[in-house]
Amino acid sequence: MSELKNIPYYPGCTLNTVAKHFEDSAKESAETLGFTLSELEQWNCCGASYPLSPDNIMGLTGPAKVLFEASKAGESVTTLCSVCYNVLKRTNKTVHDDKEKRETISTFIEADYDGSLEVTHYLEILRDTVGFSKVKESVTRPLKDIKIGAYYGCMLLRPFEDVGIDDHEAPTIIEDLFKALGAKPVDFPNKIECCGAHLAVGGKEGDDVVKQLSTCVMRSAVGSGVELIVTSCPLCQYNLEQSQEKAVKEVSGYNAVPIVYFTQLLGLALGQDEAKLGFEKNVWDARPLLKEREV
Amino acid sequence: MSEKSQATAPGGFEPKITALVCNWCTYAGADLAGTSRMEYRPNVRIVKLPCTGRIDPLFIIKAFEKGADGVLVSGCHPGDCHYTAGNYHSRRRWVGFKGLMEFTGIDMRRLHFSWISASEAIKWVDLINNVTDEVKALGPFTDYQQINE
Amino acid sequence: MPRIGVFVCQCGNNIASTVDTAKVAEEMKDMPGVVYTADYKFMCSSPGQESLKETVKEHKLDGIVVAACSPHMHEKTFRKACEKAGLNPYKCEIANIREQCSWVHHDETKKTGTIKSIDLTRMTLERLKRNKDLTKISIPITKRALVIGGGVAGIQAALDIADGGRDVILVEKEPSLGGNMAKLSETFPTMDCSQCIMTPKMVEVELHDRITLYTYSEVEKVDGYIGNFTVTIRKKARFVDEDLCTGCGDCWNKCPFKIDSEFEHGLTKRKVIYTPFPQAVPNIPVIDKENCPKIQKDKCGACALVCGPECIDFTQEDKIVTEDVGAIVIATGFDLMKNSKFAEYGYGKYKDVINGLQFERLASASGPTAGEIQRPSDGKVPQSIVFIQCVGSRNEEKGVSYCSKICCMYTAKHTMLYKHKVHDGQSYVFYMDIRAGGKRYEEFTRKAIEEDGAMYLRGRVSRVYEKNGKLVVQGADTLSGSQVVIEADMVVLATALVSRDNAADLAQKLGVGYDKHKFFSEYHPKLKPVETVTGGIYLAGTCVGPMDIPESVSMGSAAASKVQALFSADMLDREPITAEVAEATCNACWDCVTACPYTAIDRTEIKNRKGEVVSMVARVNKGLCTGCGTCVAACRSKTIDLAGYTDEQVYAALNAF
Amino acid sequence: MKFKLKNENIASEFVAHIEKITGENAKRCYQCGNCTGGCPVSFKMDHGPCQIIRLMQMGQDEAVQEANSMWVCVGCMQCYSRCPQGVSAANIFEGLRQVVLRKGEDHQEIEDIPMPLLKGAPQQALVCGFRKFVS
Ligand SMILES: Cc1cc2nc3c(=O)[nH]c(=O)nc-3n(C[C@H](O)[C@H](O)[C@H](O)COP(=O)(O)OP(=O)(O)OC[C@H]3O[C@@H](n4cnc5c(N)ncnc54)[C@H](O)[C@@H]3O)c2cc1C
Ligand SMILES: Cc1cc2nc3c(=O)[nH]c(=O)nc-3n(C[C@H](O)[C@H](O)[C@H](O)COP(=O)(O)OP(=O)(O)OC[C@H]3O[C@@H](n4cnc5c(N)ncnc54)[C@H](O)[C@@H]3O)c2cc1C
Ligand code: SF4
Ligand code: SF4
Ligand code: SF4
Ligand code: SF4
Ligand code: SF4
Ligand code: SF4
Ligand code: SF4
Ligand code: SF4
Repeated sequence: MSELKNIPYYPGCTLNTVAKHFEDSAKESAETLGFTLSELEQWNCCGASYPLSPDNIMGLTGPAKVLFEASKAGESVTTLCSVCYNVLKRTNKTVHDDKEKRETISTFIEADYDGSLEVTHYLEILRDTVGFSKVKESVTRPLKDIKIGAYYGCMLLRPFEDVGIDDHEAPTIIEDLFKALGAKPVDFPNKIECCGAHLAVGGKEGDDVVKQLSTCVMRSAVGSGVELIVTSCPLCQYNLEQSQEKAVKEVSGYNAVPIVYFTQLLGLALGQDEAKLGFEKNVWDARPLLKEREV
Repeated sequence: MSEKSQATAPGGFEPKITALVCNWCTYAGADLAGTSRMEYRPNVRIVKLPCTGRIDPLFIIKAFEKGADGVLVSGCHPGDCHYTAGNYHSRRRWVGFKGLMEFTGIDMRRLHFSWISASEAIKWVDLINNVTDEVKALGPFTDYQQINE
Repeated sequence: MPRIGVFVCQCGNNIASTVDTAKVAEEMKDMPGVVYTADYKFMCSSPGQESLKETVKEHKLDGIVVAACSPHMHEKTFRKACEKAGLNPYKCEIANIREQCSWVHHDETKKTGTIKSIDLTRMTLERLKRNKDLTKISIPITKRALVIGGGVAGIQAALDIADGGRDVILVEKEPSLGGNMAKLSETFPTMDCSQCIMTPKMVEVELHDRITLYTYSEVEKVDGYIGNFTVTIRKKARFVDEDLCTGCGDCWNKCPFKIDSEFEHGLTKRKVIYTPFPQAVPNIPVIDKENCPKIQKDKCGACALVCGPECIDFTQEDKIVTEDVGAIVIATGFDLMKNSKFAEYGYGKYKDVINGLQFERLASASGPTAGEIQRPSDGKVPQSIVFIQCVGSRNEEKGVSYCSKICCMYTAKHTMLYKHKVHDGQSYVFYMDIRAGGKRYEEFTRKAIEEDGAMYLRGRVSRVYEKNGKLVVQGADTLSGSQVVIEADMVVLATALVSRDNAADLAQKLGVGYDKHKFFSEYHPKLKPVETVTGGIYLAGTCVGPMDIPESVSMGSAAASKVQALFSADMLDREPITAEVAEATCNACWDCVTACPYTAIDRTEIKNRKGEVVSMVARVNKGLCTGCGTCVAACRSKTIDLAGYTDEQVYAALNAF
Repeated sequence: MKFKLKNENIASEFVAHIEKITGENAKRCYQCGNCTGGCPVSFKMDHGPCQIIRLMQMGQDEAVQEANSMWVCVGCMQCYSRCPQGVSAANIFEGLRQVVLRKGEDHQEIEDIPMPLLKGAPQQALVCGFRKFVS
């Protein structure tokens, strides 16, 4: 771990704005673990969706440009947002495997990039580079068996052969992290189901769908005994937060639970000042629960 | 009778085609063409071998040397070999051999490799007709006979 | 100077209408070595054959060419005639002037056909001049058979061979005979109890005078060839003296340690010293070495203390035995695919998601619940069961591409067994197609639906998860175009049948082929379904591919009849078309050895009189050589040649064109 | 639904075009329904993913384009990740959207998005949504 100093980090469009507390808490936790997430000097939006029709080269130029910029900073680039991770990792693979596309993209972005970069999610850094056992050693405020529900959503997991952060049907990477932090992860069926994603802004059908899907996720979690949900994507976070608001209004007897970014609790467990971790920005505040458990 | 026999009536050039075929598939396929009373160009002479695996590239050279204007080699389809894998061996061998023949300047239109099963009489007929016509258009092959003389 | 006769057949008008046979005969007359020529109306007729024999004798011919129909037609006929006339049959060659000449060249002036016939006959003649006398190869046959695998297919083969009066060695890797069928409850389509029809057969094997049974044993090595195999068998240490043991069970009753039972697929436990199931044959326990503290660290030993006949021996070691056999039947059966590949169905995660064989055990009167259908998690009787078909089958992405063939049937059976045992229970079946091709099979699956009320849904299940103690099954019904969610008490996966994981290993030991799924390959899928390409080795049952009991048994019997046919003669005649090595020029490059598809060529040491090795040469094992000639083309020093198709013969034919 | 099935349907150029731009082969689909079974939003679709693919197999261009399914698909890749035949309905839906969007027909007017949503939603939702709905 000693060689870990600076890790090139791509924030993406949302982490600098709406999800600033996600980024801040991640950066803080990294510092505690002895390295720095250093933002790329130049970057643009990844497009927030990997183009699913292979003839859509334009959709690849955005993320390819990001990757090119990142390749100047080092041999790997890490992200916090699941969507950025998905888009960059898939684009990287395409550029690497498909010579023809690579050349076309090069002419568009006026830069040569061959796909040799390693795209990682911060969770992977914690698991593979730092090691969860090392994280565990650094914990100063264990999470006192709080029943955590790890919500993965889609982008962290699928398609498996391109993304492959963990088993796409039964992932445990977030649970494993939270075990190290002293929490008690609880499995719930909908942890790998979609929250409704961009349909939050989408068309005629959208809002309704998001509500249904996210409410399902929340109810599945709460029904399984989850006391607090962690996410790794601002869009998941947003959809779950919004839906819970509606669920509270519309479903009688529904008990709302806090929804936070995994990095916020990570920072806390590693002993950082609670005030720096942006808990006040979450719609569903975790602090009362934390206080009650004397974390 | 050492002189080249004429396959058909005098007039145009009639090429000599030698076919090296395996006993189990192509030979039986050629028999089937007969049983079905199909008709094809008379220029071909078959030499029966147990398996395409038995076919030594030198046989082909010998055939050309002895005045063949075209040679074709045919056996069971890959995977159907009566002897499990003989035709895989021959196929591998031919890949190298083809390169060699090309190198020595043989027009590859004179040498054909193909797979014909015992039921593919039509394929056999088409192959013979096509090869014969193609070689006929190319004219006599004399390079090797000269070497021989 | 050779004395050769050339006979040109008219075949009535079949040849004569487009070939001037008299001219062909005439042309041959002047060829060097030819002393007799004739053309004849029907060569293969009795008078034709008679005249051929007479001529051979009269003119003292030492070779003949028959220009007639394809050798595939009458080569045997004329060679036999030669033999009767005292001429070596391999001194007879056929020029194919019918199928490959008169029938395909319709020139009525006979010009084309005659010219080609002359060429073909001349080429054949030149080849014949180089033919050598050959004699059929005669190999003695050891009339004992080896059967590998003691499932229903292997048992059937062993009994049929033994009943036919031949000795059989049956090798089974598990401690007991029975295979997968021993685990089944009742069997489609007749619903008879599997144990009831299987156990008597197992006992019959054990008691048969002509069957030597090696259980807990595996074939380690196979040498030799058809009629003459030497098999090395490893008898794994049982730690129990088989001759002394009475099967009383005191030992396993006493043994304090429990392990998940393999036979019951983990639904219950067995002891460390155990027989896999109560009806095991032989009824002699084995000690599971890995889990026995006595063997691992010298603690316990309780079994030995209670065993009356003192048959327990913790120091026993594996034994190696060799057996000579003339034929081998492979009947090593199938396994179920590991369900862990399908995390979306939660097998292994949820106790009440089970596979088909586990359901068989739950439904079996001799199973862990004495035949009552109970959930493994809490022992409750399930009120609804979802059956999922094609798990792993027909799934190129995550499983196997083929259809497992029997799971449609056994799933229908399961729904019936369930209904018969739990009258108010409801079963749901997710299927893609119902494949019930077989006598009374379609009627059987219809009965499951119409009489026993199974709800069939046409679609795959996407996911299974647990919610409030129920298993939520989320799938589709493509016929109505809807998404379907069912809350069930239990889920049964009809998992793909796959080959044994050691199948490729065994195939290599035996020199037989296998496909990309590691199922053994038949010689010909339709016409030689129980033979392999290697002479003397036969196949039976599910080691070839998925099949049910009737088919496995038919194959067992068919393989047995092939063995019987092989054993019906004392010697085995083979065509003398084999490779031969001229040892003097062999430079031991082993190109031929690697080229031979039949591993018929050995690296042989040449020793001088003092017994010192002076050189190595290739030597062909005539028993294994099939005469493909691949080695000949591979040998750069032209040391190896193929009798009947020598280089000399082939060049002679080529030169004559 | 009732339609006459003609040779022209089977040889549909529209379907061929969708297959070309998506890299998918509709014929690979054997209608097992796994995609529809696992799709989180198939309940909202006029036709579930497997039915859309079935309609493509039968060259029913109009039915495919008229269905709301392509706009409802969230691209979660669940269909693809469990398809035994390796078919991606997600890709097909994207291809169908592309055909509409490349004609310049937007599915969503930006003005229709309520202000609080525009302000509150994470940028990525807007970016992604615009990509999927706006030409
Ligand atoms: C859930 C389920 C239900 C079924 N229900 C029915 C039914 O109702 N009706 C029906 O007709 N069919 C049914 N079948 C199919 C039936 O089980 C098979 O057709 C039959 O068991 C095949 O027998 P086998 O002898 O080929 O193979 P197996 O039964 O697998 O026997 C093979 C034997 O070989 C042994 N072996 C393996 N490798 C070696 C080795 N290297 N050396 C020595 N021994 C070895 C094994 O230990 C085993 O004993 C069902 C199958 C399943 C999975
Ligand atoms: C359209 C069609 C396509 C097929 N395609 C395939 C295929 O692609 N692959 C495949 O594996 N299978 C195929 N089959 C199946 C295949 O034809 C049969 O499995 C096979 O022919 C059965 O052979 P058999 O000897 O049992 O019966 P048959 O072929 O019917 O032979 C029975 C013989 O017995 C004679 N006979 C009847 N009664 C008497 C009597 N009283 N006394 C004396 N002789 C009698 C009959 O004249 C007949 O010659 C196909 C079948 C059909 C109908
Ligand atoms: S030997 Fe052949 S060609 Fe001659 S009569 Fe008999 S069938 Fe006809
Ligand atoms: S106690 Fe002895 S005799 Fe009885 S079963 Fe066990 S080993 Fe055999
Ligand atoms: S010695 Fe081993 S087998 Fe015997 S009783 Fe003890 S544990 Fe069981
Ligand atoms: S037999 Fe039926 S259940 Fe089994 S793989 Fe074939 S179709 Fe599927
Ligand atoms: S002829 Fe064929 S089988 Fe015989 S030794 Fe040569 S390669 Fe092997
Ligand atoms: S290829 Fe020829 S020289 Fe080489 S080992 Fe075989 S027989 Fe001997
Ligand atoms: S899962 Fe795949 S094969 Fe099955 S219906 Fe959907 S697209 Fe077709
Ligand atoms: S990608 Fe679209 S079609 Fe596929 S499962 Fe997700 S929402 Fe359904």
